[in-house]
Amino acid sequence: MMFFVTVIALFPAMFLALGRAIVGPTLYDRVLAVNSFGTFTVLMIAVLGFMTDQTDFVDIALTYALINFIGTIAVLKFFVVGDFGYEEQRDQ
Amino acid sequence: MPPLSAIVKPTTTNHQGILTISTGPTSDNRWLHAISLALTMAVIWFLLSGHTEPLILGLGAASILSITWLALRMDLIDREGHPIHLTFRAPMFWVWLGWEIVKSNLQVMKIILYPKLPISPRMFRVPVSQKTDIGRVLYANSITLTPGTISLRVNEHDIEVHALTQAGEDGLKDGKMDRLVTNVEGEQ
Amino acid sequence: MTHHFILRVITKLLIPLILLFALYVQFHGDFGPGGGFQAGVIIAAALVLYALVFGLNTASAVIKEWVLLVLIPLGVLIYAGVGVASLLLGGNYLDYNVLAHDPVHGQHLGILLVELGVGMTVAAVLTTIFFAFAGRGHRDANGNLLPHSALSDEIRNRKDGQP
Amino acid sequence: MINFLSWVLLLSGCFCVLISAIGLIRMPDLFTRMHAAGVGDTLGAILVIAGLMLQAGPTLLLAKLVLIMFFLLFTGPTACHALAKAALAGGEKPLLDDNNQ
Repeated sequence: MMFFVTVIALFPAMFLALGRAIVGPTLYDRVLAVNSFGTFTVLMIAVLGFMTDQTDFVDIALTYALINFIGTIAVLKFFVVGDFGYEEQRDQ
Repeated sequence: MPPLSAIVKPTTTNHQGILTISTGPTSDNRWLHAISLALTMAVIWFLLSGHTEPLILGLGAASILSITWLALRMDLIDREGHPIHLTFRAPMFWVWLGWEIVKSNLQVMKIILYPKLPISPRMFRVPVSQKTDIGRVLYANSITLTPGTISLRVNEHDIEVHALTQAGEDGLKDGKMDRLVTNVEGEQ
Repeated sequence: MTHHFILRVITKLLIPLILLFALYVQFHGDFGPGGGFQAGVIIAAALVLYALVFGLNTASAVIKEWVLLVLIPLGVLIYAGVGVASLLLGGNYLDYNVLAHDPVHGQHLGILLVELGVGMTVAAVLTTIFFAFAGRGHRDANGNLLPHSALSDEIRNRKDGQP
Repeated sequence: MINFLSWVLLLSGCFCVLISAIGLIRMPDLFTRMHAAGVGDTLGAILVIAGLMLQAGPTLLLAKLVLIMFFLLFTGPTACHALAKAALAGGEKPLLDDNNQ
């Protein structure tokens, strides 16, 4: 019961974050919103796992957290530097 | 079998020291750090897996050895990559930071719920007294972890901070967090 | 992004953990969700993070391209080899029961090997795709990566060229 | 008793996450939105996962939840900082109060 309530309460938050990702207005707003959406999704997956008694879901939540972080960094690097492979020279 | 230094730090002539540019300070005792990383990973492996069959344990040992090798090859293991020396002084700091996180969260939540949205965003710089990169990272991330303040740009001398309100600015400028982080970092 | 030392320190901290988690997923495929494909993807994600933060040249100096190109067919070979071995031992293709004296042990061994093959191939293929994609336009006529300095100059010029 | 505590933690965590999402919509510019997103990334995540931890009890599941929490607490601020730095480098101007510049 309590997990069900939690899942229901997480839904509007995810919709709002998604709304910010759609509205924008800048690229960075979208990345921020998608990052928040990812965090909410991690929580949602963990709670869903407890709700359905499949605690293996916790592994999936961990993976999602991981991919969320790497995705954010990748998007930022691609759009800011313009190149995935670029390495900045350290200032001497 | 090439010497270990050749495996860990390839010194090619056309890529001028590409591995040494990016990896920060080299540790004086990387082998100790490698061993302690392996032990940490063994604990985490057991916490993740919980199986005690010899097959799984053997596979775990093989995994840990190969990851340690790869991490040495990637030059990840040093005081930065595996800051085990911070753990002894850290717990009190975590507790203090947790309380700080709760307080600042409540403030920001109150601001969000106010109909008039009483924010006065500002940017300022706070000095940094840590001597190593890992200390500065700890400080900058602690600033970002407490909502109401975000670290924007970090260099050796100061951190540029974006704060939501006057209270956030004042809280940071009294320098308590800086002192505590330097304390955790210890003498280098 | 090496100048970006927050990202650098956190990445150095996280990559061993990510790899450990990937191998945990790899070897616990028969107890929970996971297995070769997922583990391969997570390993590739760790390598992609390394390449993103430390630069493609550093990453390809650590993970040589020929290693990846060996791992791809090796994984497929292991998969097919298990199938052929079970054929030779008198079962059907990929019939794990005949791999050991005891069918249960055979199942375990077969699944472990097959998943290992899948994991290898997936990790190597995804990393190769990323390296090829990230190295676009930064290779000389022979397909070798340009040295670091030339790469930086080119990007700096390109960035300056844009308003 | 544990159930009750768990209820409290989960519900207050949801409350934090919801307010964070509302702040994401309400705040006027990128940098102030980051503060709002920080609420959900820190306290929201901590509370929800703490509620789940109480339900998990002293098992290996608890260790996994601790791992998730640490992961979120390490990567959240890092991603936020990287985003802020990238936005400044990309020419975003933060909205500032007039009398404080």
